[in-house]
Amino acid sequence: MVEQQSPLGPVWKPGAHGKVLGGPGVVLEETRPGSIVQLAAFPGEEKAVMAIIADATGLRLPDGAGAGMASGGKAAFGFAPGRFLVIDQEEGLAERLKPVVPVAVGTVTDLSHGRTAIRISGPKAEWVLSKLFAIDFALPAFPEGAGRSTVHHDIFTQVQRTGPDGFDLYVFRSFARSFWTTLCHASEDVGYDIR
Amino acid sequence: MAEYSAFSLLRNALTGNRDWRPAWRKATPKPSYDVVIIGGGGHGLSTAYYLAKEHGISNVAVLEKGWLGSGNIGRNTTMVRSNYLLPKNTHFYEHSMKLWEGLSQDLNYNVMFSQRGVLNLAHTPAQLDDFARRGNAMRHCGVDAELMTRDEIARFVPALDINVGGRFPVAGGLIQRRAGTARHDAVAWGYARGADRRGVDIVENCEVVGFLLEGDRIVGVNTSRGEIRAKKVAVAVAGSTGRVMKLAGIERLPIESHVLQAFVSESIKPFMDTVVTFGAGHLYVTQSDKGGMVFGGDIDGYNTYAQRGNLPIVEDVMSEIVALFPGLARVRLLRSWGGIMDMSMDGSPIITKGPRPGMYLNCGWCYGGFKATPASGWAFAWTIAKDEPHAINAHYTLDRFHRGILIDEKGQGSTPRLH
Amino acid sequence: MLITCPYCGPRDLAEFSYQGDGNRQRPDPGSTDHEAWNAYVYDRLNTAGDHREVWQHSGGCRAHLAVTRNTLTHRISSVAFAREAGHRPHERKHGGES
Amino acid sequence: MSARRAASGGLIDRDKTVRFTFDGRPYVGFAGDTLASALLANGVTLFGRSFKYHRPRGLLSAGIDEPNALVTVLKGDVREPNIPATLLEIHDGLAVVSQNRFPSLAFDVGAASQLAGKLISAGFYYKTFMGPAIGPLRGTRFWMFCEHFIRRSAGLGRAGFAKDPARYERMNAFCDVLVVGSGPAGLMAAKAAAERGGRVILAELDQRFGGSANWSDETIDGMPASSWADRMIDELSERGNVRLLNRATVWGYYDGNTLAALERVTDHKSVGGVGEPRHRHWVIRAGAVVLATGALERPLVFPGNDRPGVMLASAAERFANEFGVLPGEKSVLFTNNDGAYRAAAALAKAGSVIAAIVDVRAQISPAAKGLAAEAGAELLAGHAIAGTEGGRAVSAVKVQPFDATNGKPFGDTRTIQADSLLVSGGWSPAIHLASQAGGKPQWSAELQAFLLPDATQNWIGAGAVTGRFSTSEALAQGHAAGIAATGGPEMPVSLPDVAAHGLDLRPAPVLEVRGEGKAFVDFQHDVTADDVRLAHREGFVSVEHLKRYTTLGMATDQGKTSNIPGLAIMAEAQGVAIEDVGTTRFRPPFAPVSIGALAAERFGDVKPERLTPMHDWHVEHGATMYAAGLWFRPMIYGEPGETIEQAYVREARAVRSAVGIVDVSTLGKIAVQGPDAATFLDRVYTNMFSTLPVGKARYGLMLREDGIAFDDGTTWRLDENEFLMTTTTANAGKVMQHLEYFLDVVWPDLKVHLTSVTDEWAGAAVAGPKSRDVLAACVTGTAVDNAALPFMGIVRGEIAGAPVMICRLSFSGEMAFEVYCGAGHGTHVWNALMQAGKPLGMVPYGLEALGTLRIEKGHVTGAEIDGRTTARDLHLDWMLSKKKPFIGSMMMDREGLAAPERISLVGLVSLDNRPLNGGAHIVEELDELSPHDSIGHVTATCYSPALGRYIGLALVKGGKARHGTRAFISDPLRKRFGPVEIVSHHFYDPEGSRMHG
Repeated sequence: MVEQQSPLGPVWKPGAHGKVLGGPGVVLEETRPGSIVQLAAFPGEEKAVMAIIADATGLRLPDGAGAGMASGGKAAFGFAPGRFLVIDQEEGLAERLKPVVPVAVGTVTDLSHGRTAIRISGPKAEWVLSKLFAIDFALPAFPEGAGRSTVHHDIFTQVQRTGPDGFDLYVFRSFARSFWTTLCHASEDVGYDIR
Repeated sequence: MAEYSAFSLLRNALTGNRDWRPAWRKATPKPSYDVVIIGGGGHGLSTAYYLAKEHGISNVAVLEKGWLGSGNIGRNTTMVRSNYLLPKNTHFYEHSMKLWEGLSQDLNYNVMFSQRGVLNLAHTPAQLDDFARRGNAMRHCGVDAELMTRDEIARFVPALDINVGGRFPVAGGLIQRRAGTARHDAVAWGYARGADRRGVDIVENCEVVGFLLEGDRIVGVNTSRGEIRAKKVAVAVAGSTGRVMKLAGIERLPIESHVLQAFVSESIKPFMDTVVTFGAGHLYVTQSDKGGMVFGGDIDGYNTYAQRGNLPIVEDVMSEIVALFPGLARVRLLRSWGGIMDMSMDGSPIITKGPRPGMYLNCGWCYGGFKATPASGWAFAWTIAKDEPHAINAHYTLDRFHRGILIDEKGQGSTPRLH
Repeated sequence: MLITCPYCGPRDLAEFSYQGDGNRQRPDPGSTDHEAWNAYVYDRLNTAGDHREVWQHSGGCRAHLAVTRNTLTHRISSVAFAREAGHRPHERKHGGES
Repeated sequence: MSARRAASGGLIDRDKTVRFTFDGRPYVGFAGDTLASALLANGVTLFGRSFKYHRPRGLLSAGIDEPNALVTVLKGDVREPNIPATLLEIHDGLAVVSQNRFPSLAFDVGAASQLAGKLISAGFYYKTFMGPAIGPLRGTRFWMFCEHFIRRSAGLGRAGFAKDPARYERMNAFCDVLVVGSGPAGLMAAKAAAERGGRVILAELDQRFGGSANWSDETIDGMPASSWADRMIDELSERGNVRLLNRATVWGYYDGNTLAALERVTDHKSVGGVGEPRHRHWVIRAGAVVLATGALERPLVFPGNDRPGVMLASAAERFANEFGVLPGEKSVLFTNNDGAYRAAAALAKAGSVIAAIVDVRAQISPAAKGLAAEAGAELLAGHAIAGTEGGRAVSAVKVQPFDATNGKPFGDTRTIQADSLLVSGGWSPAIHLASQAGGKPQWSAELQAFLLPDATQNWIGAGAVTGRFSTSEALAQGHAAGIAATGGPEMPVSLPDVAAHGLDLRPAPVLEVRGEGKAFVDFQHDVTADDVRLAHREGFVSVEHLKRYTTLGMATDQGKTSNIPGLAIMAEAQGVAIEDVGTTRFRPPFAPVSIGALAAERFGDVKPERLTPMHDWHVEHGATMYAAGLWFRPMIYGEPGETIEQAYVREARAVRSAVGIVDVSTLGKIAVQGPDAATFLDRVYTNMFSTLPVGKARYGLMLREDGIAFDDGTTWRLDENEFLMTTTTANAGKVMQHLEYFLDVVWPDLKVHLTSVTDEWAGAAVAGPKSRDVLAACVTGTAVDNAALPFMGIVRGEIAGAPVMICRLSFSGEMAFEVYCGAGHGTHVWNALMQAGKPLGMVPYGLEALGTLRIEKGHVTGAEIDGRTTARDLHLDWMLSKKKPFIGSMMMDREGLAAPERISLVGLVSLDNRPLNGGAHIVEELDELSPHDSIGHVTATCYSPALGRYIGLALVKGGKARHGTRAFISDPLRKRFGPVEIVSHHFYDPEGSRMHG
């Protein structure tokens, strides 16, 4: 397969930036998963879709709005009523899912090219993200594995908490370069490493 | 009542300013009038003034539920212009502009109309063409309009970052030089004093709580200060239109009330000598004679009668003003406030007889109410006096929406928050 | 202002788009009642007080919400998914306000 | 050290000296000083000039309420005007200048305006400068001439044009309890809430936490109040659930218990840290709010009350206790309440001589008397200050017996030498935030102040803001508020012990001493008591009229010290109670907020950029990029020396004669999926989509509900239950929202999902007679001949190993194909297409050429679908299905939308062989001097290489009926007039043989 080109281009500058003393507050990465797929259930079919996700990825999502899991190069979370984002480091997830989702149950939409995955981790991840999004990043309010849909001005973003101080962000590809620049800017006061 | 002049100022100064009299009488309502105007804002007061001045009808009361000028006449960003695209609007607002140009002398009250120009910035060649279309439309209606080049704009407004941070470089602009700003409160007070001097009763703290009916016909109003009968009842209550018309049994109108926030910075020395609007966002900004930067942007975008807005619009507007004027980042916002806009379904106003017999309605001003104050009152007075509209407001009917004869300046259809 | 999205929880006003008056009644798609169509498109109750309205959580889950909000105080008394709200504003042919 | 700095005391760090300049002169202060305290310690009394009369002014207050001592902070070319010296912390290198004076603060020619005296009383502008009704100065000319000079004398500091190099940021915070104010009440509330596990934010506007504890001489739990506060802060800072914010002014109380605070992060530092913002804009969503905002002291109104050296008593106490600075060597106090006595004792203790305490009250409490004695002050009960003497500072005060019944002094005047006069007119609770939150403040005659309204949002008041002024009450209220804010029952607790003076801060109802000479109410705006009475005489009696007519309370301090005295004078003039004059609603911000902070991270980056996958390629290949909304698109790929017109003509010619390629990735793309997808499309499009076979695309038109044309585009049926809809670039978001609304609100029973896939796909349109050859050369896995890929057909294949989807459709009128691939493969596929096209002469083309090609074909875009035109106006009525209802179908035939006089789409050909201008109007008869009677306007123009003419599209009254007739374009703005022929908008290949071929 042809490798996907990163949308970040010249603004992706690996190395240490911003405040130097005290180590990097956050690490920023573009994770470049092979598959980002939306699975959407028609009303009443949510459980069926969650079962399909479990079969395909091994991730058994808990019930509830925004519930999700991340494990072993795979991640999934709910981000809207009946809608889930499923991420796999491997390519081809959408093709695998399409045949197993019955027409009456839901739909599969491949967003592997359309969303750019950015990981922010480190002790200051909550602080940096709080500059950009009006949602509560504190662990009790935003537990591990959970997903959120939110927006930074014009830039729609889906966020999954992948660890105590780690978050994966999914932004529209066309905005990724601007968003990355903004994210770096917001990370300067705590220092950041780009990997 | 005494004329205002430099001479009267001097004479009074010599006597310790003890002889000044109220600018208008605090009238007690009479049992009946020829015309009762509900709403002591700019439009209601100018209506009363022109009824008396142009039509000799001075047995008129203006009823204001609170203090005079407490609505949008007292809480706008003071801009006056007639740079409209659609000829129906252009002619109306140009009529207003002409009244503005002689208003201080006419009222013997300095409304401080300063024709410092309104400059619309364009940021792409296509937008400049779009502005040219509007400017040419104005010129074909006999209204002044000019295009300015990028270099001319840089010289005209040196505080402006002509490249807008590199993101939206200015491509040019459309300027109406006769446009400008006026002292908003003074307009209300000047019309009040002018109407009062012609015998109109201005009744403050008089809230209309119902309408008097004879059959289907409105024959007066019930107020917090008693019943007042009138041959004609005119409603000019802007953001309160929905509430007042419900009292008359009109449940639905092509109007939504929305809040528009406005902002003023601390006073600074002369920074900018015109009005500037941002073409890649929604911002209009000027500087008051006191030195405050006066500016605003979009309406908050939801139905409300509360004169308070919320933070998202505040932040949007601030981000845009510093994009144009990066030197203002260190200037401080002094005050914000909200006014209730009567947003119509096509963005243009309603000045009409009806909708019930004995009643006349003036509303739907959206953002445009302040600049319209003279022409609105002038045309409304005409409509009330003659029981038919003047040519300049003949199209501002209530039934145009259903008939599809829309005057949609922004082309947004029946979504008021977008007008 | 915060709106409590039934899916996302309380979120800032900046994440929402106002989609207008929820009291309007859209006639049947095939209805030829012009007055009903006109009333639906143009006429508004413009309530001063508790107002039924539609918001979209456009900066979140993108669901449309049926919200009751007081236009004098901005206090929100109820929020539900528009598609599930018992009083879907549209598609009702008859009846007045509820 | 100077005489004004006490030998010891204060919370400043006497070991750290700080050097700064004021008006170019160097000064030295201590770390922890404000500019006010440092200059005061250096003997400076003159801080500024007033707005209108340019009168010399000194410090009135020690805090955020300061109306007089405003300065401009310089950072190179960057200027920050109107900063209160009382809030500005000094640091090494700080450069500050005074303002509103020329040529200098000490000698200001503007002060000559005082000579005009009563001539320029309140509202004088309205009565003059109108100019004549006739003659050369008629209209607005005379006023504008005068205004020029008025504007130059108005304004306070000067802002710069230079870009502020600072950065700003926004911070979103969530907490259970926000405590506003860190005085004793706020500290207790924060502690109680934190102990109960709540997430707490404690915000303090000053540099030091502790509020009044920093300047009171009381003890709490046996230690100085400030030490107690320090200990409380130490305890709170160790807790994981408390965020402490000092230098953070909570300025806005918005709906949903959303509050805004401004944190001054680096203003007090010589150099900020890497990436540190100057100001941080906090947006705090709080479950509950404890308002522990304290109270503001009011001055008294009397002749000469604005002379430098006249200061609030509490400010003097604060300067002495918090900063170790004395306002004067010899002071007189003037009061209507007990509070000033505490200040007298504090100042005496710090080393000032207290010459006298002048009290309008005849009866003085024993506690106050005790303090007067302690201060060694002569007590003049039942007296008032009738005037002050001195040049740029007080040198003496005049005291007379006071008649409280008429507010006038009488009898013998005594002159007391003093270099400072400290006044207290009682206290106003700082209820601003509660008022912003909604609710009407309540008047207390006892306190002569407005008290908190009933809570309309979830807040609780504690401490002086409630009108209870003792520290022990503040501690108890704070504790209770902290508990209540976290919910649940109160738990018994032993509150700290307070040793206080037991003073009664309820004032006598006297705020003005009437006499000869200017007595100021609003210091900054120079509003005098006479101005208030003049407003009354002229009928401006409601509080809002008073404010607007006199500008009382409109200055940078927003009336914090002047509102109540102003209302009192108006009430007295009217003969009514103060509450009947009314109060104005407090509006955000509580104190001025830097505009940059509210712009936050958008300062310098107002909007994000949206880039297509091939963006870098375009830039590398010489494209001039064009901003289209947030997107950037190539306008032309100019070659050296080419004009824009030459470039697009070359590009368009290449398309017509050979082949070109254009990036169409910006088109809106929406996946419409589900069993009811076709039904849904039938309802939203004017034409039928359920009949579209799988593997085919169709051009569709949407209307708005009101029957006006909304958007157009092609929609591709990829599968029985899956469509790919395309929209115009500009309307992509609006269309998505429109569709979602109908699906969610109107037709929730339809099983359809909508997903924006704009960014999933890169799109390239390959157009021109050789376009098929280009594809044939690079596409694998499918044939692209007419059989496999007929007009509007769709195939899937690969280009250079990347999967692609190809639809044969045309915007240019030529044989053309849209090639879609995954966005991450966009450049890869584009390069492969370029490679394949090279031998065939393929060129990339931009928006200008795209526009040219579409104008030649007469296709409409946003310039014609402008929100006012109907399908009929655009000759798209052939697309209006009669077999089904669709959005807008019942509204589109209304009288006004079917009227014959509407404008409709035509083509224009320039007859003078010169370019037409977009935005020009069309007239039947040319009148260059006074253009009139426009019959329409030009929507799009180009030089048509295909026709060899300058052509355009236009919307013209009468439309088709004018085909073949002559008219003129009239563009007075650009002075372009000339003849045109009105023709059909289908200029080129109207039969469509080229694209079908």
